Formats: sequence, C-alpha cells, structure tokens
Amino acid sequence: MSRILTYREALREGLDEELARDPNVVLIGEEVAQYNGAYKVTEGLWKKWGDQRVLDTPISEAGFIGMGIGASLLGVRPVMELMFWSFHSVAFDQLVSNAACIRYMSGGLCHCPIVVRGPANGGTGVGATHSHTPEALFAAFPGLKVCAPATPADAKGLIKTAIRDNDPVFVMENTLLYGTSGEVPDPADGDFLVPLGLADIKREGSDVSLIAHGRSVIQALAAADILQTEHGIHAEVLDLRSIRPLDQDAILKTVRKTHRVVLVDESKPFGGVSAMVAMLIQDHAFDDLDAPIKRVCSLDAPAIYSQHVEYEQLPNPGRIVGKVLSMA
Amino acid sequence: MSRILTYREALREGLDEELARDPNVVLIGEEVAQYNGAYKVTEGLWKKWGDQRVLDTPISEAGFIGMGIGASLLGVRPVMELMFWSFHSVAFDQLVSNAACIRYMSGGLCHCPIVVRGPANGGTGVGATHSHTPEALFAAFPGLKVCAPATPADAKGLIKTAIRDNDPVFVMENTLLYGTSGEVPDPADGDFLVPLGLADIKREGSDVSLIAHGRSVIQALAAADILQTEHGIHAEVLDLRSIRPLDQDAILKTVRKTHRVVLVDESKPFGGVSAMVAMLIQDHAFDDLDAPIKRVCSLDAPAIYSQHVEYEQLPNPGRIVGKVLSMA
Amino acid sequence: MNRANLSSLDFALSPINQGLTPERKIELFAQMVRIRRFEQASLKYYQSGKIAGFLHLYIGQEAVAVGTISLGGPDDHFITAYRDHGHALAIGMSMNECMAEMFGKKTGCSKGKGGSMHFFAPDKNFWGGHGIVAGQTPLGLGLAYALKYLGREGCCLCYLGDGAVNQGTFHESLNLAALFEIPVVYVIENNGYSMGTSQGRSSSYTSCLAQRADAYNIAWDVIDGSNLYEVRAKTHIAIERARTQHRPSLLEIHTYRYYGHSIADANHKKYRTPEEIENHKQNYDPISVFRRTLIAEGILTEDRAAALNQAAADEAAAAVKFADSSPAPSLADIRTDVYWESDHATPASKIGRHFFDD
Amino acid sequence: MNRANLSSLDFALSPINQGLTPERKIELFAQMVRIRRFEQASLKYYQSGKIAGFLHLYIGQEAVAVGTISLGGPDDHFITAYRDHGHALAIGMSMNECMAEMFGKKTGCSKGKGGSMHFFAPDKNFWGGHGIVAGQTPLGLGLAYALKYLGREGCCLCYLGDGAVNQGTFHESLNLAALFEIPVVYVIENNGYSMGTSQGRSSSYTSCLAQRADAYNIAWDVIDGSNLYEVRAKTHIAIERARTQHRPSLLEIHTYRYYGHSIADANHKKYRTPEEIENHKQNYDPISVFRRTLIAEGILTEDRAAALNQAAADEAAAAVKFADSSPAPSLADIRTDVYWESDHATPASKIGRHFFDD
Ligand SMILES: Cc1ncc(C[n+]2csc(CCOP(=O)(O)OP(=O)(O)O)c2C)c(N)n1
Ligand SMILES: Cc1ncc(C[n+]2csc(CCOP(=O)(O)OP(=O)(O)O)c2C)c(N)n1
Ligand SMILES: [Mg+2]
Ligand SMILES: [Mg+2]
Repeated sequence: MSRILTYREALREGLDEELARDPNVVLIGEEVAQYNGAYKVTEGLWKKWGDQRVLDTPISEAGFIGMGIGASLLGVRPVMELMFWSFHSVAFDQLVSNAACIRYMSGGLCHCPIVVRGPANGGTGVGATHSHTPEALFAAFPGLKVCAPATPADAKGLIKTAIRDNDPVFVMENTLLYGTSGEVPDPADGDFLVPLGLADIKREGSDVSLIAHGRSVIQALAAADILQTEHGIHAEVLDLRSIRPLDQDAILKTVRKTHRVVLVDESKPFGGVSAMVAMLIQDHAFDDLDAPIKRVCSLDAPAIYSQHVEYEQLPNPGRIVGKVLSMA
Repeated sequence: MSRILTYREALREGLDEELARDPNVVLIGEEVAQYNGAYKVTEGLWKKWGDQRVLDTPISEAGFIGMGIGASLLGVRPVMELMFWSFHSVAFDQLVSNAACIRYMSGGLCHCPIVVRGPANGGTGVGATHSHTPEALFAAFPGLKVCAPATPADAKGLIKTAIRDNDPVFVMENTLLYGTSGEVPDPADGDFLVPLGLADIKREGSDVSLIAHGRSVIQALAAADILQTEHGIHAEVLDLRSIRPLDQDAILKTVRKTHRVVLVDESKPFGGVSAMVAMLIQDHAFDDLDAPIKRVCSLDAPAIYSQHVEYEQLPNPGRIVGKVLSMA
Repeated sequence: MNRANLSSLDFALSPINQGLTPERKIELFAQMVRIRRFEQASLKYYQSGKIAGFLHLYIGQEAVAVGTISLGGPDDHFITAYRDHGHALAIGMSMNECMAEMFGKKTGCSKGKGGSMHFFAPDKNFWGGHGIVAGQTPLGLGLAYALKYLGREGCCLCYLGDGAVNQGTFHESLNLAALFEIPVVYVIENNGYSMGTSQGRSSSYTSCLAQRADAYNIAWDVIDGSNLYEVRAKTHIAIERARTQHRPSLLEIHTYRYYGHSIADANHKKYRTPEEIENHKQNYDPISVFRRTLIAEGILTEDRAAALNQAAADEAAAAVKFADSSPAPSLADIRTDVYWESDHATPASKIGRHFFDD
Repeated sequence: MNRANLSSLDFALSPINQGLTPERKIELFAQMVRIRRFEQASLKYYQSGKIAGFLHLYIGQEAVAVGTISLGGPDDHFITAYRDHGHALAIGMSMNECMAEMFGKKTGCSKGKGGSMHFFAPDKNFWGGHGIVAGQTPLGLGLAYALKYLGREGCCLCYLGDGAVNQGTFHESLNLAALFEIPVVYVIENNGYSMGTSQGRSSSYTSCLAQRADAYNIAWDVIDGSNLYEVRAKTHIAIERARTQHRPSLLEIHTYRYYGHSIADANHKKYRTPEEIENHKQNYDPISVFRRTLIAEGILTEDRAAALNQAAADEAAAAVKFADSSPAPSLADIRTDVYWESDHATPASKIGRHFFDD
C-alpha cells in the first residue's frame, strides 16, 4: 500500500522515522524547531521530539555545521539543514576540509556520519546568491556523498539512507518540488530505503536518453511527453538520484540502448554533473554513441531575478525538446 | 632580449611593474609585506612601495578578501594573496557570491577589478586541507575568470593582464614552480602581457594531444620527451594557461591534428577542468576522435601526506606515458 | 529590547538637529512616509503576483534609514542587506526604478537582475542590497578602506540585522576595521528578531549587542530607532569619528518590523504576541512619533501631513504603473552584465570562450 | 605580552596542585622533557629530508599542553591546530606512532596520511591535529556538545593560536558555546606571533585577547604559560565550570615558541629580536622553571633530571629508528580511509561508483 504524499511530507516522514529509530539522530539548523522550518520540512518535529532532538541555531552556518561534524565524531548523528544550499558558501571550509577530509587525514580513525540537507535550486525569483546548485562542486571531493531526489518516494528513501550512512551525505532538495506529490510506500509495509548510487529509469524509451537529477528529471519527463506526442520520439529518462556514488552502469546501459544522449542539468555549463557524466560516457561507451552528447544546462550567467525570463534560464521542457530535435 | 628568471621572480616583476603603472594597485594578504611573503613572491615590494601599497592582514581571509572586493567598487585594484589557494574555503562566500555576482545583481552598475592569487597545488607534503586545486570549481561561476600559468613568462604575462582586467581574476600559481626558471622578455623591450583565453602549444606533435594547465604542463612535457625518445610517439602539448576564458579553438585544433587526446589535470577526477574540456571536445570534434578522450588526474582520494606515495597520487610523466601507451 | 532603558534626552537640541531647517525636517518626515507608502504598494503587488521571490518589508524601521542617511555628505557611502527599500529611497533612488526592479523589468535599478534584495545606485553612493546574511559587512569595510586610501574625507555606513551579528565575517570585519583604522560605521538595525528567532535565542552578550565592539576596542552606542532626532544625533558622532579620526564605530539601533520577516513568513504572529506588535505601532512608530514632534514644534500641520501622505501614495501608484508598463528583459539580457570586458566588447573579451552555453 | 603583569601568586598551593604526588610531578616534568627531545629529533630528521611538508615545533610551549592535559579525566576530550606534537605526547600517544607519521609511514598514527599537522588518537580522546587556522574551533564545540548530549560529565579543551582568534568561525563558536551552554574550554596559546605577525599587528582588543569573551558573556582568564602550576590551577577552574555548569570559558595562556613558525620560516630572527628570544629561554622556559621548582621542593635532583632527559632522548632516537624502518604506505593505501562504508566493504559501498579513477 502506498499513499500520496508531498515531497515535503515524505522528507518529514523520513526524518521522523529516523528520529524514532536512533536516539542519536538530531536535527540542527536555522528555524528548524520552533518556526517549523523555513520551508516547513521539519514541521511538527520539534513539538514531537523536543529541544534536545530538534535544535534552532543562530545564523552561523560554519559554526553549527562544524559543531555537527565535531559531534558526529563522538557518535551523535546530526542532520543539519541549510535553509538554502546556497549558504554552503559561508560554511565551505567545514564542509570540504573537515567533513570531507577528517577520515582520511586521521588514517581512518575518525568518521563523520553527518547529513547536510536543504534546497538547492533556482527558479524561485531569489536571484544569484540564493540559487546555487552545488551538487557537482561537492561530488568533486572524495570523502563526500551527494544525492538529489526528484520525487517524494526518492526523497524519503534517500534521506533515510543518508542518515544511516556512516559517511557525510549532502542531500540536495528543491523548493519547487516540496509541494509536488507522489506515491510513497506505507511504513506499515516495512522500512522504505532508496540506496545511494542507484539510478532509476523514470520512463522507458528507445530513441534518446535524457539523463538528469533533481528537478531536471521532472522537466525531462515533461519533455519526453512532448517528444512522444508531438514528434514520435521515444525518450528514456534516467534519474541519477545519487551523484556520488554514481550509477555508471545504468548510465551506460541507457546509452547502449538509445545511442543518443541529452544531459539535463541545472548546473551552470562550465562543469556541472553533466560534464562528468559526458566524460564517463565517451570514455566507456565511445562506440555506442551515434552523435555527440548534448546538454541542457542553465544559461551561463548568474541566476537572474526577473520572473519574466528566469524560466528560460533554467532547463525546461521547451529547451530540452529543442535540443533533442536539433540532434536529429 | 630576454632574461632567465624564476617563476617567482617573474611574478614579482609583474606585480612591481603594475604597482608602478597604476597607483590604485594594492597588494593585500597575510605576510605579504614585512615578512616578504610566505613564498617570497612579494619579496622587497613592501620595502619599495611602503605600507599603503603592500598591506599585511590578520588571518581573516573572508574579511580581507571582502574588503578588497568592496574597495574595488570604488576603483582601488586590490591584488590579494591567499597564502594557499586551499584557504579559499574560508572565504568562499566572498569569492562566489560577492566577487562573482555583484556585477550581475547590480545590472552592470558595479564592477569588481580584483585579483586573487596564490599557489594551488599538491605535491608538497602538506596533506589534504592544504592541497586543493580549485580552478574548475571557480571557473564554474560565470562572472569569474581563472588562469594557471606554467612558466615564468606566462606567470608574469598573466598576472599583469589579470591586474588590468576589469573583472575578478583568480590566478592559480604553484609552489613547486616558484623556483623553476625560464626566459622572460626584457621590460626594456616593452610591456609584456599574455592575454587571458589564449592557450599555447608548448610542444608540437602529431600523434596525440596532451592538454594540460599549471604544473601538469611540465609533467606533460616530460612525458612527451619520454614518448618520443622511448616510443617514437610525437605528442603535442597544449598549455591551456587560462581556464576561463578558455581557448576552445586551440583545443579543437590540436584534436583535429592528432585525433587522440589525453587530458592531464591535477584536479580530482570527479569533474575538474578536464571533464569540461572532454565535454567540449566530444561535442565539437566528435568525428575527429579516433579513440575516447582519456585523462590523467590525481588519484581519487584526499591528498595523502606521505612523501613516499604522494608523487604517484598526482599526474606524473610515468602515469601520462602509461595512459598514452594504453590507447595504442 | 527594553525601550524603558533607552535614554529620553531631548535630541532635538543636539547641534546636528538644531541645524535643520523646518523644510528639511518636513522632508525627512516625507521620506519616511514615502518609504511606507512605497512598501505598502509593493506588498499589494507581491500578493497579486507581480513581484517574485522574497519581499522583506522595512515598515516600522523607517527612522533608521532616513535618520542615518540624512547625515551623508558627498563622500559618504552606504551598503545594507536584503531589507533595502528604505535605504534606497532615503538615498534618493526613485520609486520607479525600485518598483520596476521588483517587477523584474528592464527599467529597474538593476535591470530586473537583482530584485527586491539587490537595489543598487553607485551614482548615489549606494552599493546594495545584499542577500547573504552579513556578506555585505566586509564590503562596507572595503568601501571605507577605499575612501581612506583615495584620500577622501568620508565614511561608509554598513547596515546589518541583529541576527547577522553571529556570522563570522562580521567579526573579522570589526577586527580589521579597528586594526587598520578604517572609517566604517556599522549599524545594527536591531528589530529584535532574525526570522522567527528572538535576539535572546540567537545571541549571547553582556548588556547589548553593540557592546561586542569592546572586544575590538571599538566605540559603540545604543540608539532608540523610533526617534529620528536621536538616530541623527548619535549616528553623527560616529560619522564624525570615522571621517576625522578614521576610527570605526558600532551602533545598535533599536527598532521593529511590523510585518513578518518576509511576506512569505506566515508565522510572524506566532513568535511575537499581538500585544508586542500593537505596542510598537502605538507607541514607537517612527513616523507617528516624528509627526507628533513636528506638530508640537509648530512646523507640521495635520493637513500637511495628510497631503504628504497622499502625495507618497500617488507616487507609489505611479511607480506601479511605470513598472507594470515597462518592458521585461529579453533572453539576450540574461547574458549581459556578467563580465565588464564583455559588456564593453573590449579586445580582451574577444579572446577565448567566456560563455559555455552549447 | 607583558610577563610583568602576570600574577605571581604561588599556584603550587592551589588545591589541584596540592593533590599531586611527587611522582606525578616528576611525570609531568618528564612529559615536558619528552616533548622537547622528540621535537629536537624531528627537527634533525626534517632537516635531513626524512620528514616532508611543514614542521611546526612546540618547543617553549610545553607547559601548556602538559599542564592542561594533565587535568583530563575519562570524559574530557582534546583538539588542537597543526602545532600538535606536544598535545599528542601529553595525551599519551607514543613517540613511535608520531615519528612514523611524520616519516610518512604506514605505522604512523594516521597511517602516513596526515603528517605532522594531523596527529589523531580518538581512543585517547584526542581529535587532531588540524591545518586550517581555527577550523578546529567549531569541531571542539561539537565534541563538547556531544558530551552533553550523551550525558557524559566531561568537557572539550580546544586549543588555538593568537592569530587564529581572527577567523570568523571562532566567534561563531563562542556565541554558540554560550548560547547552548556547551562544556568547551577554548585555550588560546598566545605565543605572541602568528607566523611573522606580532599580536599587536593582527588583533585589536581592549586589555587582552581573552577579554573578547566578554562579548559573549563568557568567563575568561589569563595564564602564565611558563608556570605549570598556574596553568593547571586556572585551567582546572574552567574545566570544572564546563563539567558541572556546562558553561564555556576562554583562557589565554602566554607562552613562546623558540623556533620559527615552522622550520620553513627563515625569517624568525627578523621579526623578533635575539634578546626577546634569549629572555624567554633564560627566564621563562617552562621546563627550566619547573625543574627549579621541583628541585626547590626537594622532589627532583639534577641527576634525576639529567636521567629523564637522557631517557627522553633515547626514546626519541628509538622512535626515529622505528619510523625509519617502518614500511611506507602502498599505492593501494591511497584509496582507503576515504569512506567508512568502503573501508568496511558494506553493502552500501558496493552500489554505484564511489571512485572515479579512469
Ligand atoms: C548566510 C545566510 N544564512 C541564512 C540566510 C537566510 N536568512 C535571510 S534573512 C535571515 C534573518 C536575518 O535576521 P536579521 O539579521 O536580524 O535581519 P532582519 O531580517 O531582522 O532585518 C535569514 C536567516 C541568509 N540569507 N544568509
Ligand atoms: C585559514 C588559514 N589561513 C592561513 C593559514 C596559514 N597559516 C598557518 S599557521 C598560521 C599562523 C597561525 O598563528 P597562530 O594562530 O598564532 O598559531 P601559532 O602558529 O603561533 O601556534 C598561518 C597564517 C592556514 N593554515 N589557514
Ligand atoms: Mg532582525
Ligand atoms: Mg601564535
């Protein structure tokens, strides 16, 4: 039995279940407790679990994330919210020098089972400093794990897996997805987990592979609809879900099936997850490609505020369809 | 007439000339003045130019880099040293939210002519937190420019260009190159500048293209020697010099000449400059490739301390030669 | 925030206020009214969907921006956080360009690229409008450093919130300001809350937030932000300290926002009692307080106040019309204003690839 | 740093010192001697090229690590910066594992992966060894937070330098420590310099660096680091405050390093006068001071001191032999200790690609 939940509710249910399962799980962040979360992901959890388990912090991201890293060394399992992932920039050293490297620098004596979560996306009219999409940036650091769920079920399954994982996992959510709904398995049917490192075919197809993560998956699905109904093109949509670990097998499998690839990635085009995926595909499936790998990324400028053009700066079904058609 | 200078002297000469040319140029950083620079790049400049022009700071990278950004808005042209580029992590927000976005968010009303410079490399036995190579990370942010000189002449030519450029330019130097020497044009023969965005063939060849930047260029040149003398393979070595802007034409040109590519990049392999270069090559020269693009990156772990294996973690001539031979 | 502890000296007698002509006083009053009317209009159009993203209203805090900025001379500069409408208007930016910015239009002060949080007017010495909490604090330091470096006798007023004091960069900035003797005046606009978190839940301190300045041997003061005369009198001292002695100050101005943190803040009546909000509106509203003062001084009449109010409302309505009928940015506009060199089509901009759209 | 201003009370009489047996006092003396001999050996082998990277010697500061760490109980934890050899040995790490770490060997405490700046011994409550200035300060906060969360009556001592106080994260940590009532004791090891920059050129403050704690309503004290008894007496008060009241403290311990910032620092005789260095060696050397004290107390003889010295030198020489003859990490070792899941070959580690070497 599954129920229809919003992405936000699914995350919350996942957090709640893990708070219940393990007394060392603690939620930490700005406005996560008494205010119920800036985006209401943690709504009700402070009331249910109290001050010890759900902790409001001052606006000191480096301080409280570093605190969580330190606490994790002694077995506490902090799940820290960045109100926006964009604010990683003020905590960057703690994230990439301490969380990513402490296990290594200690020769494996330390481990750092933290989760950092929050929304990482553009498209909400908040401008350049609030619209960063840092998943590729962090995946570049060995020692870190990164995932970006696109559906409510994946959001729940991945947040729970992230909390149980003994390495630092950065979960990139999406403000534009919080309100979307989908089927999520019933807890009564058992613990629902989605492993890191496992991609998911969100739509089968044979003509072209659209490979995406996060909200770009939703855009790719919409594009696939248009391609099928208006152009008779059957696009397969592969949702990476997890960026590091990365499901290379699934990537190569869809490429070998369709021989044509469009990567959809909200990152800016210099780099991004898609550049890495392209590198891997051309390396491992060189002879399977009928055409160059193409991408639909954000247009290459800081995120614009204006609601009149912001949509066009991001990957969207129109741009994806256009890109696929241009390959024909 | 050219002279033989070390990379360090060449940088210093470039800084000195720009201090002389423009009274708004100021050097700012930890130990850059009275101590003469942790790596002696700025040696003698405080004595020559005084407190106003060469300024020691406390260990507050976010504070003093933000200060430089703010000052640049009013026409001061700060050249800021990060003692190690690795310390970007504590100033990240100032670098990617303020320096990169202020022009955009102000609709072009502000501009930010700063330079941030310092060494960005591994290989000196200082471990994971001091060995970051963030050139791809910053090149991903539209609004920023990034370069990484490999030779004394390029170091001088690029630092001078960076200082005159009206956008934020991040110059990635290399502690292992500071002591290397090479020909640098004589100032008596005129102002010597190397433009951003112009790659340089450091060695001609016809069989395979080694594309690199920074110290990897030197490693690629050593590998090319071995390939030629021991294996009769003529490798062309393209030095990107500038990461953003990027000389795509030069990249495609060498690919179209040799049809085989090995990218040499000290970045960790998830992403890096090389993933982006691979993406561009397969996109624009798909039919010119006889084999998948291969890479030699740092081995995928935080930088190890041990002097006994550190060399092997980084791209080196042996690993490059091995990679080229494996393609045959 | 304990208003009762705040001083009740008559700051009208301070020399800097005695120098105000009646017309200038009315102008200051009118500026506060304009800010309020402008924001009320923006609220309406935010709710109707014309304005995107966040809307952080300044309503209740007007005396801070108007009082402090009224002291600015030709070489004084200003920078603030995302709650920037009040500063922008006080600085002399037009309602049109501000409203158009929020409507995401090309005629906006930042061409629709910055939005509500990122108003800029460098020609009026106003450097934004910054969205990352406390991210502007080292920039303010840098503006002031530049003034000193360039030999100009001026200072930078850098505003931040009571929640922003807990960002590390602010502390780095304070130390640098003191060490390098930089003419910066930091102004904490203490409205008692950072989003839903009260001052006491976000900051530990001895007597007040400004006293943290002692840590760096920096002068500080606490100001009642409902009293425009007091704001001017005390801020003036700090500005003079900066201009003439190149010494920084930290001011804490007690104030209050009537609305939520942003208009998306549906909670703001949960973390504050209705009585608390009402008390501020009744007793500490900066506009009402100053109106009463000016009437008592015999300078303003209720009629003139009403007329100014109407004029401000009309101006705001006209700004909405202007914004609404202005053109939106084009797709091509997305890619301008990234690089100076590209915008100016310099030779440098033509070498190498700068943009990576496929 | 004005030694003359420091107190000259007889801290031998403090209860925490009165409880020391003669043998324990000699042990503390011996620990300081061991640190010095260990570092002298490491200096020698750094110069001969056996040790790579940086070498930050602790020589001159020994009483800080030994005095403070001697107070640690089973639930007290420790974390410091890159100048970490003294703390490591005081905590009970062996010279062998430390020397081997610097030699880059598999038998090193961090398997040769961390080097001189990154010694770790979690089994002894020692959490590093951290290279980014002040980067450890929120970690220390977190360790202490965890102790409180887990209901253990202990605290975390977190060390930092006088230059590190100007990193923003340290201030964020102080505010959080006070606000959340976290049992952390921050110890500024004030050796007067951050690299070539004297305290006065890097920090602005009122009377001393520790007084910055007032900004957060945190208790603070200043300690003469040449006097082991004083270090113990005053630190103990802070530790008790943490353990029993869950309240943080900020201690500033005045000390001195005889060598340069690191052995790569060729300048250290330029930014300090030879007289200054000599004065410290002659009058404030923590080992000499404590030796004289113990001899005056009739506990130690010159002969025993010499024997301890020799034993330490022998131990260091043996550690060098151990390190030199230990195996280096293999190429395969580069890729372990990145992920816990991979190291433990868990099911999770087998799903998806974790490493991206071609
Ligand atoms: C680094 C960072 N963290 C968090 C936020 C989200 N945020 C925006 S405003 C705000 C509250 C700030 O409160 P305060 O400084 O008191 O200013 P006020 O809004 O009251 O004017 C928060 C948490 C942000 N923009 N930047
Ligand atoms: C963020 C950062 N900036 C700069 C450095 C380089 N650095 C290492 S130690 C040091 C001086 C620190 O001085 P202090 O805190 O007084 O400690 P001490 O070395 O005297 O023990 C500097 C500048 C660094 N490691 N990290
Ligand atoms: Mg506030
Ligand atoms: Mg020091």
